[in-house]
Amino acid sequence: MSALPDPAPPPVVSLAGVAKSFGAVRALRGADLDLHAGEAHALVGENGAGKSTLIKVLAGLYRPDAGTVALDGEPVAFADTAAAMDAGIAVIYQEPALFGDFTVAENLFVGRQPKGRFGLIDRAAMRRDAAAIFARLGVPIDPDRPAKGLSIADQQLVEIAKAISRRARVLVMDEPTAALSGVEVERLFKVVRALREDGAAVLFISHRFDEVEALCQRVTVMRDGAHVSTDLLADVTVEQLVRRMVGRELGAMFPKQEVEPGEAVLEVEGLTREGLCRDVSFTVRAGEIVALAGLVGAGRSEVVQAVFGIEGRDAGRVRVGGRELAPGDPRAAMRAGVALVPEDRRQQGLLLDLSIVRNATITRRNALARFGFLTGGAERRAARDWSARLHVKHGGLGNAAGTLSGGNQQKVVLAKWLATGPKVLIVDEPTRGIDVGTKAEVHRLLSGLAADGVAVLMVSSELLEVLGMADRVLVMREGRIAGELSRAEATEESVMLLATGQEAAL
Amino acid sequence: DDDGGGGPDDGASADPNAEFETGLTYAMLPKSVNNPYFEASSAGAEAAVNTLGGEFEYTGPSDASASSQVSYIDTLSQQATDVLLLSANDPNALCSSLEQARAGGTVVVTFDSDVDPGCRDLFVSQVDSAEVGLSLLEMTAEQIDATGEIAILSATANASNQNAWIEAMEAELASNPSYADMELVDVVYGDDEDEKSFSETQGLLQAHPDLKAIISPTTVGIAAAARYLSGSESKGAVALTGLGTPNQMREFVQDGTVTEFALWDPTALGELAAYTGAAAASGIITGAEGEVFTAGGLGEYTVGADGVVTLGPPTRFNAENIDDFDF
Amino acid sequence: MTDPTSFGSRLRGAGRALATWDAAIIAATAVFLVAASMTVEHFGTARNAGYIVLDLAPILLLALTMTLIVATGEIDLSVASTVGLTGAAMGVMWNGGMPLEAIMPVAVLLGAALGAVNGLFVTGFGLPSLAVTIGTLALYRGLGYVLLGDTAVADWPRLFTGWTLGRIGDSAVPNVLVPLVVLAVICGVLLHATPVGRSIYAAGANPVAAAYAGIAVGRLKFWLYVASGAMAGLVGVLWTLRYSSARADNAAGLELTVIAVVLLGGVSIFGGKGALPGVLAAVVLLVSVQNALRLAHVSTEALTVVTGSLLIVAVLAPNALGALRTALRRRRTTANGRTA
Amino acid sequence: MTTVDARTGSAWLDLVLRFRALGLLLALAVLVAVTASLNPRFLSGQSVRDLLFAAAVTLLLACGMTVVVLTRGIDLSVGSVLGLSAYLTGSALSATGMGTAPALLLGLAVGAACGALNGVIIHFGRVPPLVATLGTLYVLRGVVYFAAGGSRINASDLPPGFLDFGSGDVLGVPYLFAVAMLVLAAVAVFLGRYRAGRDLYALGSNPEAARLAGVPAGRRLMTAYVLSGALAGLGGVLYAARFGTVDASAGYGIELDVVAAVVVGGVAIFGGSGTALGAGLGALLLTVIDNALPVLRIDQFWQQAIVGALILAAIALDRLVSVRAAKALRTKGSHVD
Ligand SMILES: Nc1ncnc2c1ncn2[C@@H]1O[C@H](COP(=O)(O)OP(=O)(O)OP(=O)(O)O)[C@@H](O)[C@H]1O
Ligand SMILES: Nc1ncnc2c1ncn2[C@@H]1O[C@H](COP(=O)(O)OP(=O)(O)OP(=O)(O)O)[C@@H](O)[C@H]1O
Ligand SMILES: [Mg+2]
Ligand SMILES: [Mg+2]
Repeated sequence: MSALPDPAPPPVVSLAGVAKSFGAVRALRGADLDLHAGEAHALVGENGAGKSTLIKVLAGLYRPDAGTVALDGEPVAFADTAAAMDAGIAVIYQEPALFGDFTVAENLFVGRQPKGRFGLIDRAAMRRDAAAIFARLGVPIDPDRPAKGLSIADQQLVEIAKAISRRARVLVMDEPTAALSGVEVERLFKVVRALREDGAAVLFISHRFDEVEALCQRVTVMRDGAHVSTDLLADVTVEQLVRRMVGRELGAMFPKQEVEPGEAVLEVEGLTREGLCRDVSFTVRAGEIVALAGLVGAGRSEVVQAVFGIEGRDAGRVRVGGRELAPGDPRAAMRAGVALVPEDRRQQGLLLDLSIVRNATITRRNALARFGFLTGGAERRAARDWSARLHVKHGGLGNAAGTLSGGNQQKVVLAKWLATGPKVLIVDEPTRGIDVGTKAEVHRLLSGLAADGVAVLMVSSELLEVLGMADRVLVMREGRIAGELSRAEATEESVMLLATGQEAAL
Repeated sequence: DDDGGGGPDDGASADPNAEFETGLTYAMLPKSVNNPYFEASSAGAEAAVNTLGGEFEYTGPSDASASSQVSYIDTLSQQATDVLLLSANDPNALCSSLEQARAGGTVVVTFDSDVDPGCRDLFVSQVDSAEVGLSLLEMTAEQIDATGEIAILSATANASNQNAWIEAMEAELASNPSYADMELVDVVYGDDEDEKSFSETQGLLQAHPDLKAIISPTTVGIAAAARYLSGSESKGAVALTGLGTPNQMREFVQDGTVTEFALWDPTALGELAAYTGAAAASGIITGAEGEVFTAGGLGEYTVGADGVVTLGPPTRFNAENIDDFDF
Repeated sequence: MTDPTSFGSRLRGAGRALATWDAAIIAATAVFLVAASMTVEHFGTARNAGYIVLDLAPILLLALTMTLIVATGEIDLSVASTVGLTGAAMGVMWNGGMPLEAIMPVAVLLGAALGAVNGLFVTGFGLPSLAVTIGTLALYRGLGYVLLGDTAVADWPRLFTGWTLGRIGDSAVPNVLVPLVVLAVICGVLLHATPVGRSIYAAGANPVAAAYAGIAVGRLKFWLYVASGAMAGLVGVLWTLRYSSARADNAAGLELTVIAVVLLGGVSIFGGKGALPGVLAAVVLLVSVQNALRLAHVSTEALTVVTGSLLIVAVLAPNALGALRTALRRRRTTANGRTA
Repeated sequence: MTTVDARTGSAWLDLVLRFRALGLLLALAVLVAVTASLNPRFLSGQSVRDLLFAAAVTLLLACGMTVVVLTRGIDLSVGSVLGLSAYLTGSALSATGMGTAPALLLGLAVGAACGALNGVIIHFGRVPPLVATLGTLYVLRGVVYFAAGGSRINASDLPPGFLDFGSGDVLGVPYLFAVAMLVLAAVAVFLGRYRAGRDLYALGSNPEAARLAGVPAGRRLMTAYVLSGALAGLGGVLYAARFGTVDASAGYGIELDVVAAVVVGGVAIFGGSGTALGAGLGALLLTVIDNALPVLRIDQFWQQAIVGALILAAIALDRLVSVRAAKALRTKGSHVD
């Protein structure tokens, strides 16, 4: 247990010896956590360590198999999420869960809409309140638009606004920044700091240690569903934390291999999608890693979706290996050797109800068939190989992909595309939600692929990743390429300058 | 078809003096169960079977479809039922099943709605088709002085009995000079559904502003049409006649919506069907034309051409006699 | 294969797949067949088995393609109307003097075309399939009436009508069992052992992710509707010949029975889940239960109630058992926790 | 994008989004105009009254169906519930001669009980709604068969006051239609302006998110199915009042008509979007189609085909409008500037 002297009042929230199993998977086996008023507390751990499960217990979503949850020192048993909310706990879950048919404003207030006369919902008040919260967060989302079609980052921002508007005593954030870039993160932190200073207890889960250090006072490390350590952040180094998380030393973070680029493999010319991106041109050569950087909503995902053909295009040409790709035809792109790891793993990447095997091999269903028939053996072998390579932590390859932890889901999505052996690999936020250990693994993989002559196009909101991995950086702003930086030119300042069009807001 | 009137024991001749056998099993298979009309027939048949000392079962599908009836016929033929009393949903679809049943020794008597004569032993007709058509026209003509537009509200478009009557009426209208001033302007189908018949009536009145009379030769249709008329402006102005049960129509005869309508007694029909089946199963008749048998209290009946036994002319119901009936 | 775990894991995989719904419904069907043979007179005879096969043939054939469609998360309510319309079209062609040998393939093609119309509305225009096929349910049935009106065409050649009711040689095996088995095997293999089958489940589980994986979801669904229509056309031919009656109202209302067996067979109406063996068992179960109840002189009312209850109980029972099991486990673990 | 552009785009968009029913209204107006121009009697008082009579029951059921479809459910048992309620209230009326108000309450109660049964099976038994209500469709119809057998309740068995309620009107509007309109208004306000109503949308839009947001799924689903059942029960009483005769087949097959009305009315079959007003218009449109075809002397055998074609046309039109709206939404962008 932690050797820290506890402050006088009892912790606002205290979890002790919490255990939770899903069938044979023991997600939690004795997890402890204390949250204090006015303190931001970081929770770190490998993918599948049980962080999300722990907060779902706290949120009243899961009933623990053993252990206690105490509020202000009093043991409680939440019957459902509503009970936890009533107790003043607000949660931003790892995966945004919005109501696509509601407006953004209504999404913020589901179940607690402001009431007017006769108990009728006061829609004007609702809109007003929503606009106020977005203004405070500095997020320019239109409260009247339906939530359907929001980018994953915008969705996450709406989730953040929702939680913050609850003015809760306990604010729990499960990787809220995974899809955000520096500017949004900084604004979010400003608001969270204000809440903390007003006496709220904050629990922050992240795989980005710079953020943890910027926001939190204390840090708890979890491994394999159990508590490992709790310290003041000032007392520990990142290396110590990582070692506790993964139980071993890590190699280099960005294991970039120097490769002499070959011929241009992917050529994009004048790509335009009405209202989303305009006149985007670039090339990616064999062995090269090109990063597409920019703020959230700059249109990077829109570009790569059009390149892959999952969306059509209004103008422009895409060539792979000199051959033109027909617009709006992902099958043609795949035949030409293009692979796209999409940004939203749950909507675009995974068949959540189907097994890990099916997910990992769906892109290779034809290649794995013998005489047109699939009997399952080849698929299982392929899935086993790839899940071993990417350290997917699972309870059985036959289990539904939806039962995996967030980071492990991301690995399955990576696996299903890497397995196709692409010539052009496009990755959109490839390490979103992936822990440090595996992140290094993914980077090594990308780097290795590039060394083997694959052309890699990487969309990433994580600046360090961009700077560490890219041979060239293309910066997008408002749907256009604002500029191109070589590996040598690319720094945090130069990228942000191009991305925002002004002196860095950092 | 040469064995059109073929009896249960082909080749054997009828013995008009034989006794009705006891201990036979009878099954009545209506178009669909849960239909008051067939319920009444079944009551008649059951009474007859009880008198004859047999065993009676009333069974059938809840939807009026031929394919469901086939399954029931197959079941009954496996159980080697002696007499099958059937009202068919389709003249042809049941044939192969009926053949199997007959091959197994079952006597097949259709009533109310026939199948192809080759597939059954006898058919107990409520009335002669032509006779129904004539009666309906006669009643209509009396009520509208044989002048003006008339329309027909039928049951389903496939019902063979309905179509036979409609044909008879059309032929009579074309050939009989005393009906020269009556014009048949429309035939619509209420599918024997209350609601559909109701809105079809409404449609008729709107489509034909000068309509003088509606003939609905189906119990569901006439009741729905009467219900519509009694609540509309056309009450009394448009005559309604057809085939209906007294219990359903009593209110509308009393409130003046309907002057006169007709029907045979479905109970008697069921009774006659049971006796016909018993006679055939006992060898009293074979189904050949001219054979005679006694149907209990109903009296003596003669087998007509194609093995048809006819119950008799329809009874007309009006304000004077309607209270004498309860079915 | 040198990998020792491969065979074992394959077996385990198969076991797991079967341990679920399919196994339960297959077991229930087997138990019912045995119990009914012992208790219901005439049930266990070859003759009765023949009747059961004849009765289930149209349901089973339509359920095959319906399973594929429901697995992609769509539905086709127009199948029974397609049966009616192809039957009516056969009648018109026959009256027009076409030989039956030519009529039959044309009827199947017509069915395919009707299916293509559904497919076009669903995939081309992106309309919800439930809505589209409610529309075509009315449209196709109505067109049947337009073609044949109130008449029936009944003078089909004995050779063909006899075949639909006949048996193979001297055996008790009905002729129709042959196309039944062949088509069931084709659909089963297609769904469970080909890339197309994988695409079907993927499209049902998450159409967006399926599209990202290079599956032409729209095209796939379109062809499934064509297949469903062609199957309905085939059933239209069989139905017409079996009852020697081409009528506009052939097979009216059969769509709900088909949907019922597909659901009873464990196919999720939301797509992505379900397997063909379960559906086959469900067809056999439903038809033989009805057959047994008829033989046992149970009234039509009860038959209706039993059909509905079967549907509910079949889904309810495993859920209830599962809930009970977790409740028991929870009690056990908390008890352990206390004693520890 | 200029501000002017954004504003006009947004105004147009708002109009379409808020009044998705506009297209339906237009279709309705065209249909009525065409029919009336070919046969003016279509707009006569009698004819309009008939239309309203015919629309009342479907309208009522469509309201209930909307509520469950919004939750990503469906209620296929409404026809059987209607039959059961019609038969039971009919029997009670003929046996006791009770007043109209108690009869309405009885029908509501019978329907609510059936709805509760559906709700329990669906929520607590975790049976998919389509399966559950397809099951109760059969079971409840079987119960009606048991109760009614081959008997029939005739108009002469029913109290005259009840029949007057069935055929009477106030200011030319039939009582039955007035009841349906009241229910429609109540359901529309409930769905649009009350938290519980919005929760139903939330459940249908994203069930998982609804759980996270603390929406009491059980209670809401029960409400939805009880409401749908109760309205079907009420529909049964109206049915008995309108037709005066009730037999075991009352309401047989009506569920597909109701689902068609709701879908034509723009309620998304996978939940989360649509309005009661739209569904009501859908019901009205289908009734007008049914009534106009005979009036137009369209051949009997063509009518069903035309109904089918019009359903397809209606949903395709609706789709066209919403696709254009979505496109406008995309160019409008998600960010305010
Ligand atoms: N509903 C579930 N069913 C089965 N297993 C589950 C379920 N939810 C979580 N698990 C398993 O529990 C373990 C812990 O998962 P959890 O989501 O808590 O991890 P995490 O620490 O949040 O990881 P990440 O950093 O990847 O988000 C994982 O092995 C996961 O597969
Ligand atoms: N289907 C859609 N409908 C409407 N707007 C959309 C849709 N998809 C994306 N957008 C909007 O288009 C803009 C560009 O989004 P895009 O996802 O390309 O941004 P990005 O640079 O990739 O950022 P992110 O990091 O959020 O993925 C965003 O404002 C987004 O909200
Ligand atoms: Mg997590
Ligand atoms: Mg993006």
